[in-house]
Amino acid sequence: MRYLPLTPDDRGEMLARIGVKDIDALFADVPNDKLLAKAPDLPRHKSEIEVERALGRLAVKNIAASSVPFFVGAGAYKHHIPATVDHLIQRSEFLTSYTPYQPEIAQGTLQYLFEFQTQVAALTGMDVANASMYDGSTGASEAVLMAHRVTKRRKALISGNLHPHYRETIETVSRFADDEVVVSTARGNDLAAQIDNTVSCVVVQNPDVFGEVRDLTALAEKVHAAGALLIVVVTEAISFGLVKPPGEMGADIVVAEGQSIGVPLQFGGPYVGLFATRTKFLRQMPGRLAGETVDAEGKRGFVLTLSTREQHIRREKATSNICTNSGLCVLAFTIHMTLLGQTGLNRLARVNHANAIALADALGMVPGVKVLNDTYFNEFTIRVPGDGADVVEKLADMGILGGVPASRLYPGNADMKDLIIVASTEVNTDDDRAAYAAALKEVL
Amino acid sequence: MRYLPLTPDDRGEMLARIGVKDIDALFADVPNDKLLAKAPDLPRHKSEIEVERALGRLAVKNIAASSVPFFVGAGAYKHHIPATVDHLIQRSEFLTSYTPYQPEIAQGTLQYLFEFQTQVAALTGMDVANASMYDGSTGASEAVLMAHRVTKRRKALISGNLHPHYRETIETVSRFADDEVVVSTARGNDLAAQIDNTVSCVVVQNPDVFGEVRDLTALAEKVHAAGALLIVVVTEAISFGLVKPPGEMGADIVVAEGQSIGVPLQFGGPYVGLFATRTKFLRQMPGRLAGETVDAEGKRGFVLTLSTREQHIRREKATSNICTNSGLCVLAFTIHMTLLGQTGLNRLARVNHANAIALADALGMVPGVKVLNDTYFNEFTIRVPGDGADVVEKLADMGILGGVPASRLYPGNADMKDLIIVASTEVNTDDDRAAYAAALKEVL
Amino acid sequence: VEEALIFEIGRHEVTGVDIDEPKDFKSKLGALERTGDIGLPGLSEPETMRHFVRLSQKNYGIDTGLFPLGSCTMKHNPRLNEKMARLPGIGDIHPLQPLSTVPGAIELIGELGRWLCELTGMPAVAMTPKAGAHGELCGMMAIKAAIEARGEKRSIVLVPESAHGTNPATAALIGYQVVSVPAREDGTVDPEEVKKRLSPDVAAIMLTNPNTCGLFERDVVAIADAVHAAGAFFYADGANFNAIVGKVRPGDLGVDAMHINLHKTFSTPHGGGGPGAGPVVLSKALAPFAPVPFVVVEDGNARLVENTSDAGDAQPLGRMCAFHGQMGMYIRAMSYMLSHGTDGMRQASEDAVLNANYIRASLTDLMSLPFGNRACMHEALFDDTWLDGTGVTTLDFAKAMIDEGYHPMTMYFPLVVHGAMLIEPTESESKASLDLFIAALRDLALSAKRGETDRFSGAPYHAPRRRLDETRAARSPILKWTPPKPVQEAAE
Amino acid sequence: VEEALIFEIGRHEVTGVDIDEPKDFKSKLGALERTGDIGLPGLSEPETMRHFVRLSQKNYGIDTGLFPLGSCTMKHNPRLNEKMARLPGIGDIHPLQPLSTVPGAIELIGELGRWLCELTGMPAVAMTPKAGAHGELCGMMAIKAAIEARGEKRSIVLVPESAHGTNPATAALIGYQVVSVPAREDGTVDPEEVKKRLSPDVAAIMLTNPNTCGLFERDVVAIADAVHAAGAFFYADGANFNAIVGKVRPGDLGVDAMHINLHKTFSTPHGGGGPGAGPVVLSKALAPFAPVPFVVVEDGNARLVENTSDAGDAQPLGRMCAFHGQMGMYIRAMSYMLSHGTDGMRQASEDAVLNANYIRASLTDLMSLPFGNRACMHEALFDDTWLDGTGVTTLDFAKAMIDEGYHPMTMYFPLVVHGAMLIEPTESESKASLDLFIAALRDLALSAKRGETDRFSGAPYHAPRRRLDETRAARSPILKWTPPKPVQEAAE
Repeated sequence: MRYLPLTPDDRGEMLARIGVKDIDALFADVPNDKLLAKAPDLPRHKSEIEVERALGRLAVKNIAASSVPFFVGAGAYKHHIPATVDHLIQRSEFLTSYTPYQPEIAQGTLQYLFEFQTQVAALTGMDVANASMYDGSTGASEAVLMAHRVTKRRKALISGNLHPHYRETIETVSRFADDEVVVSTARGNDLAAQIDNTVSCVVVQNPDVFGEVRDLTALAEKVHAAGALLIVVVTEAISFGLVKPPGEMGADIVVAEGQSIGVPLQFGGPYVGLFATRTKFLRQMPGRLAGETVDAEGKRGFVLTLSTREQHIRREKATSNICTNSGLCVLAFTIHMTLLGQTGLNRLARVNHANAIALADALGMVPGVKVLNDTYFNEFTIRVPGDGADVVEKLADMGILGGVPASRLYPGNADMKDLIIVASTEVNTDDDRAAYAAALKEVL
Repeated sequence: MRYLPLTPDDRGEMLARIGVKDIDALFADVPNDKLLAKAPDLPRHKSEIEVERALGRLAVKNIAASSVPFFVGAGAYKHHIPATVDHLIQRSEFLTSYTPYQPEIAQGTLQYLFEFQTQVAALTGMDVANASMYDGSTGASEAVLMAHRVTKRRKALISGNLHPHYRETIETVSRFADDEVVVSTARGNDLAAQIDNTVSCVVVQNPDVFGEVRDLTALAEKVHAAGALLIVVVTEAISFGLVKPPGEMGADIVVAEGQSIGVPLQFGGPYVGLFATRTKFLRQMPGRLAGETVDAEGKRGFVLTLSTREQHIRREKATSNICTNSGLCVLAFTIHMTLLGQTGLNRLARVNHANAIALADALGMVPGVKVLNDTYFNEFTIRVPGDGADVVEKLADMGILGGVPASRLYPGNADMKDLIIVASTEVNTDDDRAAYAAALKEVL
Repeated sequence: VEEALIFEIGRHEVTGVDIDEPKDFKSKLGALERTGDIGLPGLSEPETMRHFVRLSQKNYGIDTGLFPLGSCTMKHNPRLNEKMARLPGIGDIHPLQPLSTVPGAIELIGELGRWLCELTGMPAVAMTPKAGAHGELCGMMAIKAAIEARGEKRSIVLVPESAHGTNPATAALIGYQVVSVPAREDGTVDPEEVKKRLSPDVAAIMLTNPNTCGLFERDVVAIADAVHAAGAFFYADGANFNAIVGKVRPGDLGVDAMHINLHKTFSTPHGGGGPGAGPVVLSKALAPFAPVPFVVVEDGNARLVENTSDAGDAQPLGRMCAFHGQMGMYIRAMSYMLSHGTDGMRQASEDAVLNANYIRASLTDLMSLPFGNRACMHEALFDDTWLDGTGVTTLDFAKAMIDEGYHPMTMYFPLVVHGAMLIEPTESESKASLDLFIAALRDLALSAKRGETDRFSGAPYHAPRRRLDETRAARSPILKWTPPKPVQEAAE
Repeated sequence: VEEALIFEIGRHEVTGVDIDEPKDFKSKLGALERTGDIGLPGLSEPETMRHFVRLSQKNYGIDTGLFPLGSCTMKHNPRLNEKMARLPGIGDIHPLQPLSTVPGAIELIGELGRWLCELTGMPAVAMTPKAGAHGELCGMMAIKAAIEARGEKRSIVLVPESAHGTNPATAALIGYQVVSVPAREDGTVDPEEVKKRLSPDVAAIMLTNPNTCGLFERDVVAIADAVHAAGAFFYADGANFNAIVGKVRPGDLGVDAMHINLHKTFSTPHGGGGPGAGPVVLSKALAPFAPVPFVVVEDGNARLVENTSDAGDAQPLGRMCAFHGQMGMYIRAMSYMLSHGTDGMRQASEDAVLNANYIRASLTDLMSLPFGNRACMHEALFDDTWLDGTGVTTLDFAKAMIDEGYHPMTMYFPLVVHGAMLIEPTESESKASLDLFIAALRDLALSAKRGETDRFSGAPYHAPRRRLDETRAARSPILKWTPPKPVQEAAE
């Protein structure tokens, strides 16, 4: 076994030193009838070649995003990742390091967490950010719990245009914590009307799951007037390069999915949740925080801080049960964002926007197809004659991954039947767009 | 430009410090009419995505060895490389380091060179090895030059069964250095008869280019009796795990292509030349050598040594003009060999041998096909009815890369027309072999 | 060499990513363009490379040395797993692509689930939780859902004192009252103490086994029986599963739910704090409540149930997160499992236990064992009795290990032991490596006993930083970089 | 932390590569099985990983700091290039696959050749040489072949004193007598000195331009003309091409052959000493003699000429090596060229020259310039005049740089300058990085002048090793590990 260094001789010598006659003597506390006589009924060890073949066989059954004209978004986005990013995150000292509880030998991790927090605060336009959540959806759920702690209320009002997976993630924890959730109508306009002073927070997504971009300033005022917090969710982090940030529109907590910057699609995870808020709410924030300090010689250094909020100290009184963060994805985000800088991010965002506009123009010309958005960044929704899911499936048969049928996210909602959510990023070419428009014309 | 850190402002400040008004003031020594007014007529810079697309387009036109049943050898072999190897050689401190002329900050490189030399000496059964040559073929040419220096003779006798590319590499340098080369008949038996005391060395390959394995002991005695050196070339380093090594058969210099251990095929280069000899010839050996010593505190350390043989010290009196070695390929070899150990190498060699036997058995059953070898390791030669090159081409059309037509290596030699050199390694499966035999039957 | 922050070396106009300017377009942002400076300078590619390479050099990792972190299982991370995770058909597929274009992904999730069920002896698994603590939450919600489904309401969860902090935090998060169970003299849970606390209001017990003292709960079956008899559920914290894979199946011990830290037991990299993955295996009683999405394998065909509306007879407790969980971790764990095989995983557990006992046996003459010199599982727990009177604390001792080239062991956990030092070498260490580690620890221990306090109180001396002022960091937190004030303003 | 040799930690029965035993077979080796111990122990995968990671930590690289090595051009190595080299259609193709299965590879070689020809202004290129010195050999053989083809025999090659050692070594290797050309006062070659040595017996001059003093040979055209008038050829050493890519074309200067170190100019990684690649561009007169194999591009179609017998009218000088040369390096260079583009490469040359002059201008008040304070190309050459009387040598000064976190500059080369210090920052360094470097060198220089000799004579103090005993290494060479003698035997 290539991963196990002990030889049979080693094992013999070690048992002798311990003073037992065989390995099972060390398992003496296990009830005799519960100790397995042999290994479970699963395949035996395989060589690298065989593992590569076995997993390769599974992998080739899937269609990789890079291999086709690709327009799928709705919460995860296909972007180009510089080779530098993937190289650096695989360095042993990053990849195989532990949570930086021993700061003297973890300054590498701690400094990039500090850099990340600075980047996230700047991108979202907020005061302070944590060292990441698991992803955007769990971050949103934590944001709601945090708002409950801050306001001492237990009712969340959620926009129907929030990504339904996010909404369900919030609803699930809320239900078990006996908190209340109210949801406004998808693509409706009944959100603001439901704000009252029993509400702890209002959760909106911007750009929303249909791609629409809105000015939230007035909403924020109304929320604040009711003594509640405005939680803004962003699923496309590239939009921070071009769209007015939530912090400038009055958000109290910003939760974002950071996948677009540095993290591959990988079927939905691991991703990296961005979480930022106002300084006044800092001590109610969940998750790890890296902070600046000095060492015994007065040199600048970084440590995990404010851990009195966390479960390993506070146990049942913790602000959250979160333990792990998304360290390596944070690193990928930080490196990619460092390479981009604001100049590169802005340019990348403009390319995304321009490509989406070009795509909307092309698809809008297909007979029977209507682009529904008034505004959008790099994603929008089209109405097609017939069933959106069927159309997407037929496009896939033609080798084009054309978007997400809204019915997949809103099962059973008849209003969604003919809608497709379509995204376009910097990876799309003129040829891709032309191929999509032509194929769409053909399948309709 | 992502690779260039200077900003226009930086450039301005720096020119001011230097005290010139523009960059071309620094190119004042260039004759005015020779300074280009603008960049040469080539494409402008491209983004990473575009570069990936451009090179990806070229790459997909080629058939990768791993994607088909693959039996091509004749000097380069498809083996499986553990993921550990490729990961480690990409570490910044290895990849971006310099030749270890500053040993205090290059102990990483120097120690692995020392480990490599030890491995090569052990594998070849020789006393001492250098820190690598460019590849096997150039190493063979250097070996001949070395033999000339040792014997003060200038005539090399070369086996006709030496890989023709190796032979031509030797012949080319020999011709320009006004040295003599005599070649015995390919697949003939006139080699020993041509040994006399004007010959400085005899160069044989084992297993030879047709795959035949021979006992060289008697030949070595005859060579030594004539006052000449026996140079043994090995192109399949995995054979060291199973075949009696040249050092035990009387070789004076062993030259090998190390590609099989740790280095990918990559269309022929870079590879890594192994070069080993007897202690008594040490000071005539070409190439770099790492040696053990101590530092000012008495700690063991390693340095490049015996550089008085080398060009940067000796200039026109150097033993060779070689400067570069194959550092990173040496590292790959050393890591892969470390993982294997002799136990793993021997097992790998036996798997190769067994697979070749199974293949020979399968192909030998195809009507009209004859396996010519009496002995072989993982490669052998078959005779087919008709033109070998045609057969290989037809097999390729069926998605099977079935070997190297001998006529490609011996152009114009009518005896080679119907021969195909076929290799089989650990990557071949039963299915691969069955597919080959079936396809061969079909095309004949 | 000091390394500045990216904000101190970057320049606003620099970018390390080349991309052509878009052609002209008419904005569709509805006048919501971002204006003003974001405040994020860029670095060229060479500067970026050097910055992060240098940062990495200030870190310690498994690849650089032994990582004796009890209860955290820092084992070898094969690079094959990283390679597999980067196959285009795995790393480059979107979670909302048509399911017809990702059958291999669904199959992989199903297959990994099958391995986890076989190894734990449990009938079902919820794959989507994103980390261990998230898995705990999932498991405890499943328990709550099952209790509600039978029309009951229970409000108490029992948690032994030695438990990980996530256990009580999780229980509290979904409204349970936590009742602590004390450990008995020998470091294990007394079934009688459990029984004393059981009542119709108890929903579950959360038990780690092997426990955080490195001991196998020898009365686990009795505890499970008592819990079940009281109508409650047995939640197992799987953090220490690495000791028993292939040797003992939690399902055989009466466990109803157990999360599995893929990064601990199945070698997905810890990555400086994540990402992890925390699938939860479930008993038959809890299986119907598994959250969406989940994979059903019927006649060898894997099928994804993505929404509650497609769940048929099941009663999903809801959704733990967007999409399908941590595919990037699944593939690594699967690659590890296939490589080891059932034989290798059993051997790995044995070697992990052997290595821990070897350390225990080699240090017991110098350091004190809180529960006597008996066999431990995959981690050896020492307390600080042996440091009495030396003037050296557990913290000092741990920091002095850094100067010897080692990451400290886990300190002050579990809380039930005074000045705890919890050492877990894992199966990845060779005997030679253990011998060096033991020699270093013996040398330090003798040094402490000789009263060489300077070596400890000031440690580490040979790390990128000396001991850091954590109090200062917490008192007035600096959580992001802010530009220095212009000189003029600062002078005013 | 010390790191033992693999032979000291490995065990004979251990292997870090799992592979199943073959089924039974009947050997076809003709009784030539290897017997006995090879002497190579194996390591498990975790041990191997840690061993080589730790070894790497004893190295310095571009990614870890500035690399001011004159005449060696250590520039940024983009990881995109590494990624491209690992595309299956590039990294996993065999040199003797049917040509019909590798058209993209042939096309790549042709395209890289076209870029090299355009950038140098030369009509042809021999791609196969495996390194710079190998390229020199190829170029000089082409010259010899061309002279022989016109029925002449010439025996002398002129080489300036400042040349790289490979130049005279190469000329000598193929039987030429080397005649040295002295440099004039200003560090460049005097055309009159060349003319004095020209005769019908001179085959070629080998000239580096920019030369190894960091200066552009301003009379290069006059020299070329004189050489050509004498019927000889102009071989250019391309080691310093990085100063002039996109700014000056060697072909316009009268060069007949020039090798290009792809790792210096086009950023293929140096890799601790290789592998390199040394394509040679050739003038029209030399083009017919290019060795096989070579790629011909006609009407946009690339075709491989693999053997002399297929070479048509050409008269290949033979073969430099097996197969097609360094494809793995070609793809990296091509990736670099496409990324930079013609505009980026021109800018890179300008930045390289600018950076060198910035260093020169920033140190000239403290350190001495052998040829006066005039513009240099991409490297700045200092001598040791300024160290006179300080008791500090060039070697000491260089070793003291290590303690400041820098790799030493090139020392004692070129030979024409006493105690030479040749500094080449390359275009990869930012102004901030140069400013730090300059500050460190100024601090050291002032320290030397203050007579703080300890800081220098004992340096380095803060490296993995103190200064190593090279004499001892050479006197009784230990070139491989040998097992320690058994205790009994050793005691006798």
